[in-house]
Amino acid sequence: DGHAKSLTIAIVNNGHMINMQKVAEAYTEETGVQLEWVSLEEGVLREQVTSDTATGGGQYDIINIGMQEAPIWGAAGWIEPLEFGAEYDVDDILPAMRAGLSHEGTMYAAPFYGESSMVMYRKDLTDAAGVTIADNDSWDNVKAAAAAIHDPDNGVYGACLRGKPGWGDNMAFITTVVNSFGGAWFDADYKPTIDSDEWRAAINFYVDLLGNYGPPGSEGNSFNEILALYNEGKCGMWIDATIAASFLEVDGVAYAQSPNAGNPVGANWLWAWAMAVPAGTENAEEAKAFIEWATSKEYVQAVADHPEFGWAKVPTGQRASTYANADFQAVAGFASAELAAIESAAPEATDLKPYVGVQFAAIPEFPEVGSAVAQEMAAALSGAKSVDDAIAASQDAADAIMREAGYY
Amino acid sequence: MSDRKLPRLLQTPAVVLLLIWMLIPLGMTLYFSFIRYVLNSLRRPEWTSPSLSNWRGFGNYQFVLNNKDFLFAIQNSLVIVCSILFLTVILGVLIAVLINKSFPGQGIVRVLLISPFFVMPAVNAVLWINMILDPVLGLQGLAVGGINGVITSLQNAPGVGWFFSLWPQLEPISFRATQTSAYAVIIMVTWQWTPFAVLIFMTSLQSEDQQQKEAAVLDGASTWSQFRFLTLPHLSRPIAIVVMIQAIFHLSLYAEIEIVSRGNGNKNLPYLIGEFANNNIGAASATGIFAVILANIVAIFLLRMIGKTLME
Amino acid sequence: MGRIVLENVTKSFGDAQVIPPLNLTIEDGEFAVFVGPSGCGKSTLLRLIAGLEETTSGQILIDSKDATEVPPSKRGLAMVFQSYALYPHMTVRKNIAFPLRMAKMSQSEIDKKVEGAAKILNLADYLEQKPGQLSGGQRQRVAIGRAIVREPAAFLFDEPLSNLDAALRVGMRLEISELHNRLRTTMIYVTHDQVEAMTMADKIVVLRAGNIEQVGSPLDLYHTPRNIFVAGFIGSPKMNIISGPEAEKQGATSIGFRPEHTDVSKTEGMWKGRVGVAEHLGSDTFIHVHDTGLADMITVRINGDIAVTHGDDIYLTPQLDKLHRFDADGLRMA
Amino acid sequence: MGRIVLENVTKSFGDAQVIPPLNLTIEDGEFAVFVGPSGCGKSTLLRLIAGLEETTSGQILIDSKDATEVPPSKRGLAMVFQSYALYPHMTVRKNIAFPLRMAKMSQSEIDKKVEGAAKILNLADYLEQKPGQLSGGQRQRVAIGRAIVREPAAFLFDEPLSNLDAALRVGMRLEISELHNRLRTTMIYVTHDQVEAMTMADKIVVLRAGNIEQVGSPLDLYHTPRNIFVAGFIGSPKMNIISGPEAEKQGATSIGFRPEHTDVSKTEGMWKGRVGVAEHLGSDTFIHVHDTGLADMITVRINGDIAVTHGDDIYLTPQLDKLHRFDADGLRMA
Amino acid sequence: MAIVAETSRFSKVSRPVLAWIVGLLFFFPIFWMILTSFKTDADAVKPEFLLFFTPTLDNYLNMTENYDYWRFATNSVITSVFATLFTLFVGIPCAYAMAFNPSRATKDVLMWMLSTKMLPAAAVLYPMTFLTKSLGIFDTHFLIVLVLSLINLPIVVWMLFTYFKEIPKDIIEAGKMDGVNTWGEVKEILIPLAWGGIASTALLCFIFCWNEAYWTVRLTTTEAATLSKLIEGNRAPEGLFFGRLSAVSAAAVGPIIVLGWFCQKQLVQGLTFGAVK
Ligand SMILES: Nc1ncnc2c1ncn2[C@@H]1O[C@H](COP(=O)(O)OP(=O)(O)OP(=O)(O)O)[C@@H](O)[C@H]1O
Ligand SMILES: Nc1ncnc2c1ncn2[C@@H]1O[C@H](COP(=O)(O)OP(=O)(O)OP(=O)(O)O)[C@@H](O)[C@H]1O
Ligand SMILES: [Mg+2]
Ligand SMILES: [Mg+2]
Repeated sequence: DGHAKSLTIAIVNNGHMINMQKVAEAYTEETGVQLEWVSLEEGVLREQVTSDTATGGGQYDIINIGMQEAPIWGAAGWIEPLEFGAEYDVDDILPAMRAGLSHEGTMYAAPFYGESSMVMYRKDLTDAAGVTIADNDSWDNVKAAAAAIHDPDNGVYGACLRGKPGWGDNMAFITTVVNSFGGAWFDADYKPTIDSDEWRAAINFYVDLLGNYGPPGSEGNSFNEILALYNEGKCGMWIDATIAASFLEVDGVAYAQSPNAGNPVGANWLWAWAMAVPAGTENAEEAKAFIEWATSKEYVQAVADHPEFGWAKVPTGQRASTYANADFQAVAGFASAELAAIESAAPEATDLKPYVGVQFAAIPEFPEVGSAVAQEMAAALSGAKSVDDAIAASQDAADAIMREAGYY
Repeated sequence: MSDRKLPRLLQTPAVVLLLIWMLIPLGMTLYFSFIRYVLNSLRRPEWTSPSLSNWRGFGNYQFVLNNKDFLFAIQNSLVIVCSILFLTVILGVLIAVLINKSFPGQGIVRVLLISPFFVMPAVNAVLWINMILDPVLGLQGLAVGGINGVITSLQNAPGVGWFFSLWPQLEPISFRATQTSAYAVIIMVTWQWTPFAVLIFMTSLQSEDQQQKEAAVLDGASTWSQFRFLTLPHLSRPIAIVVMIQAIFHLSLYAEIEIVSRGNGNKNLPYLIGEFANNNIGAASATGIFAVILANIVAIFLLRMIGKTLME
Repeated sequence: MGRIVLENVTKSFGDAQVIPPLNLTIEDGEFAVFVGPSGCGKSTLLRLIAGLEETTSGQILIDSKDATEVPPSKRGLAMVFQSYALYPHMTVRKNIAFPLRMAKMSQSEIDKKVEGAAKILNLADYLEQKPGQLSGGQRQRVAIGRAIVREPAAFLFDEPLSNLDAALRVGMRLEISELHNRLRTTMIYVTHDQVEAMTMADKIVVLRAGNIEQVGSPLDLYHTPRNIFVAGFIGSPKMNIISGPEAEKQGATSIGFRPEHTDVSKTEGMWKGRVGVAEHLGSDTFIHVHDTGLADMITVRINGDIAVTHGDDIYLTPQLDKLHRFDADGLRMA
Repeated sequence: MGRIVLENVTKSFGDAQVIPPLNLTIEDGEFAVFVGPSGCGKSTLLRLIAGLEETTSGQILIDSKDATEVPPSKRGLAMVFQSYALYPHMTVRKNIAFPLRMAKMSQSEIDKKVEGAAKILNLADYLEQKPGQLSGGQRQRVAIGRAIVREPAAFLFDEPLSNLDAALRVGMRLEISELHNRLRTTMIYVTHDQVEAMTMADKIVVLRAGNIEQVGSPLDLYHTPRNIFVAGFIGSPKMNIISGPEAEKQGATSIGFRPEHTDVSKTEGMWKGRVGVAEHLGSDTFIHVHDTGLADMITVRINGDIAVTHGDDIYLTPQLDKLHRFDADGLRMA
Repeated sequence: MAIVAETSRFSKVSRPVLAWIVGLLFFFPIFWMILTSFKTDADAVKPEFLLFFTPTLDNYLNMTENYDYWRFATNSVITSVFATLFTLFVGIPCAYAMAFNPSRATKDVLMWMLSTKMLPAAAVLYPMTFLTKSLGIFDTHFLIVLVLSLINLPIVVWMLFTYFKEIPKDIIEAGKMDGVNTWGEVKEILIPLAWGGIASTALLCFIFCWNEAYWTVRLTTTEAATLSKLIEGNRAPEGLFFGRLSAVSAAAVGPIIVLGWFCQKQLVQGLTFGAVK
């Protein structure tokens, strides 16, 4: 028909996505497909996309979703399975990513960029204090290092960690700590196990570490706030998303794989912002074509070639080929650490946990459970509650939600 | 006159529109509140479409009542609404009296003062919690850091150093913590709505009867007595109106709560509904019905208070 | 106790001098009325005395003490405003008690005084009501009550009756006169209603543009107005003033004769005219006569009734002994 | 052209019957005045005629045509409100032109009529001003102008002068009377001021609680009031009414005598009393006499002056030929 | 009042000083926001105070380049203007009828209207989404105008009602005698007379429409998205972009603040809610 097709794309307002709007101008030129961007804050995006999708869709042709939603939404039939041509080279996508975005072997969302978590610290400070942080170090050692570099009078805090309540904020980090202590969200029957000894030990450790060696107001800090603090030189150490490394402007940053307390599995998380096609759209074909382009090697190259961006700004974490590129390695000192972290993350269900996901459980009820627990954890962190009380309340809340949801 | 029916006719569009606006969503909410309805469930896919076969009676209400945050949300929202009302009214009266008489630059001061009222709630929250109240990066952090710096350098000063070493270092307050997040919301909303109160009180002060004041002067009333016995009573109606309008708006605070602490330590029923609405629409709807009931209780209370004012 | 003396008092608002230098003495116990047309400065003068306005120059003495710089509440004066200025949220009792409460009087004493005032003013039944529930006359009485309890050296009234309707005004006028008879406190009363001035005053002060035109007892002013202005202002209906040949016949620039000092006949008289409107009040008849060639309209008053209607011819004869003669400056001729 | 007949008209607000069945005829060209105490239903009656209130039952005929169901604008009547009810956002010209504009008259015709009305009412200089800039009397005239231009079958006035001050009221009263003399249009005029009623009316309708107490010419009512109520209402100062032994002596339950029909002496007379307030108006003196043993207060009027003051003894003698006698029901005795 | 005012030193010196301090304090956050919008994101979180930065327009350029600021702004203007007009269009007749022909139910109707404002929006989000989608009006200007009108209608009716009640009934009746019909009454008398009140009601309504951020965010995608949605899209991106956020915020609230400044006289006089006297 004479009309140019138009796609409405809901994106989370992160840097890579914003940049995509410019890179995709070329796509529009080439294919004639008009692109309408709706960029939203994560929470609002999730709410909008959920309400649109749950009520039959139709507002968006392409949506940004995360690893938590992809498998469940795929299972529920809210989003369409994605199958691309050979050129797409699906095997180039990192296996952990594919696993996390698939349900029963079918990929429902294509990763735009992905991340794991790792330790970022100021080598100058640790050196000065005479301590070291190794890959997969022990938590005790990490705490000792934090104590050694903690110097609040001069505005340097030993450890900056997420404390802001939210299943994707403090709970992302806390879950990795719990995992590394050998805990999990649910047992095989999906009964919450928050009142387990592993959780208790992990939370005590977390509160102790961040409470004593963290900056004031940690219960309000998440990725954004800590990034700003770090760039202001206020953080000695930061354990967070690998993507942070590309934003750091402070000298002397060093990386280490996430520490653990005996169980390295799940000590670092796995996350991807992916693109999916909601079931209600009328432009499924065009949408899939766009996703195929936007998550391809070709796209990475296009960003690298774009006059405003270059290799330093390409989306990472999704494709092995990107890490293999020498130009990329040259500008991304964190590349190998990031790749290692992503590759070591294991989202699949295991004997220890029945659910898919590292720092979350890919079940529809998880956001509700996660937010409830997140608030308890923030309360424990700021001392409004004891750790034991917070854990007991979390267990009760999670139990009520899971019971309500008909798990048992 | 034959056009006795006309008045009713003229009211009809407004009444019918509002009736539709209220009844249809409310009816659906009521319906959802009595059935099992979740957006997504791997275990019980049959719950994901609203249908009478998922009838649950008062189960959703039961669930909501048992929620650990339910009573807290009600109590907390009353606390924040009352605090905001208290502060805005007090500040509003004081400021209105302060700027009511003419002084150099009165117009400019008035413009400066009422500006916060025009700011969007989300902007307000982001502005305050990040750029002003943040204990490290915000103005608070900067100010505390600055003051501590000054104290430290004074402690090292010869002669008076001993005196300043008795001074403690200031600790910045985290306004996102469980204990304090409600205060942050109270502060920012008070900042935004005090101008509204000032506007209304100022308007009312302009209609204050000067002869009454002169009579009071002759009766020997001091400035304070004039304020206490004349101005305050004169302001009682506008105060009632400010309370009423603000209560309407503040019972449904949302963006501020979300942005400050994501409901940590500070919640109201609308926010609780939002949390349930992640997945459990049945529970969200039941909470909605509770919220409607609460709103109406407050409304009845408020309307009692100002109902007479309204019709006089 | 309540002698008020103004010495060379002036008042300007910005550049406009509203009161030129003015001297006036009001004796203790006197009922003084300020009259004059709107804007002549009556209220301003009263407010200067009350202390609600600062004098621009000159002195105000109350009981021989210089009160020019004394704040209003310390002058010992009470004022009753045209708008009543009651405190709308207080009951009548509280309104009346307010000045006493401000003076930190004991509650029992306050109660006693309020009850006393209420009795004098027939307000006892309304003490617990709010001003909004009272009629105009009752409100006026409350305002007076609030003034009385302070036992002031003098009462100041600013057009206290002008918001009341005709019948009530007559009643309240009497009440205030009776109050004065009873209390014998100095009262200064502002009005632009000459009937009020005539009926209530011991001493009338006629003002024009801030100047005192004449001071005297009501009958002084009625019988010997100092100039045309006062002559026209005092008496109702107004004195008829004519100039021209008829005045010259009397050796004056203008002559004035009052409606009640004119003989009327349907058959003969000095001047002939035509009846315009004839107002039959029963007790009196006012006839407004046109086409006399003397003035647009001449008003005459007849006791009782006379059977005239619109358009009738009529003859008027002024009573010569009650004629007022004015010179070219409008001043009374001896 | 303007004969208005009310047949068994009643009006109830909710359960309260404000106007019980009432019959009244106002002849074409007549100046009818409704008087009565506050709340007696004067305004309601006028508004029924205007069509601003619906009758509860009964018929209103205007020029023999049933107008009961006709909307106010179609009745051909014009109304002047107590508050003037001018349109504050329009100039005087626009105010006066408004009814003509609503009647879709051509602009040139409108202009002609407005100019005409303005000339009659001396408003020509103010045509471009807004009501807010006018004095009370001028506003009143604009309101009348707005009524005049419509050339109505009848004018309805609801207390048009009660917001004006005494002097202006006298002037406007005359102007309206002159207007009536000139236009000879039916006018219905509501007031509670008996002086206005007496001076302006061809026919006075005295109302009490919605009932007509008496209808007649002013002098009829003055000389032969049908009952005590009318007697007390018409005449100023009010007729003195006494009952008891002195009345019985005259063979009546109560007797009434007017202040102006009482002889006064300082030495002898029928009744002895004590002077309360003496109001010296120059032309007359009103003496309020207490302690006669007849009534609380008896008021008498003396032409000219008499030298009495507060507290003097005084003797009163009513003129027996002008005595009014009333029976136990308060009705006039033959 | 001359004496009373002048004898106190407070009025002469302290009052202006205090008033200025209060005014500046209240304005300071907005000033700070505007100032920050001219800083780079890095400067914005630096402890150096106020003046030690090089002003930059980057944040504004970025906003208009990466986000379609003008479309959001246009939508805000369109929806707020039409919603205000529509609200007045429905509200004026209603308030008129209530003020001049009150019945026993009038007060209750008014109260009921106000109480609809207390319904928590979150409770009816899903029903609204369902409904508007099935009617095919989701993300249309029509829907946003309608919703904004409905949520402001109660306050508008109330405000207008209080203004209309102050109009003497006599004037309306004089109009009746002069032969106006109902429409003429509204057009020739009511609106000109209550103009000040209507204007300040419209202004307040406009402000509330402009700042509405629940429905305008949730019932739109692209077509009818307003500045509130632009804010949502810039709140908490990856990193604390105070500069960028400030610029977006300043651009979103700027127009309404300026409008408020120009109309402040109107607001000061008009915001009575019947509370005068
Ligand atoms: N506060 C003021 N500022 C400026 N001019 C004033 C002020 N108060 C009064 N005036 C002017 O002073 C003059 C006298 O005013 P005043 O109120 O004393 O008159 P008045 O005799 O009481 O008149 P009225 O009978 O109308 O009450 C008027 O010309 C008035 O305009
Ligand atoms: N709209 C109404 N609803 C109920 N009662 C009314 C209404 N209008 C008038 N009334 C009552 O009808 C009676 C007559 O009122 P109306 O206004 O006609 O009296 P009035 O003689 O004009 O009094 P006034 O001299 O005070 O103007 C009063 O008791 C009044 O309370
Ligand atoms: Mg005055
Ligand atoms: Mg009346």
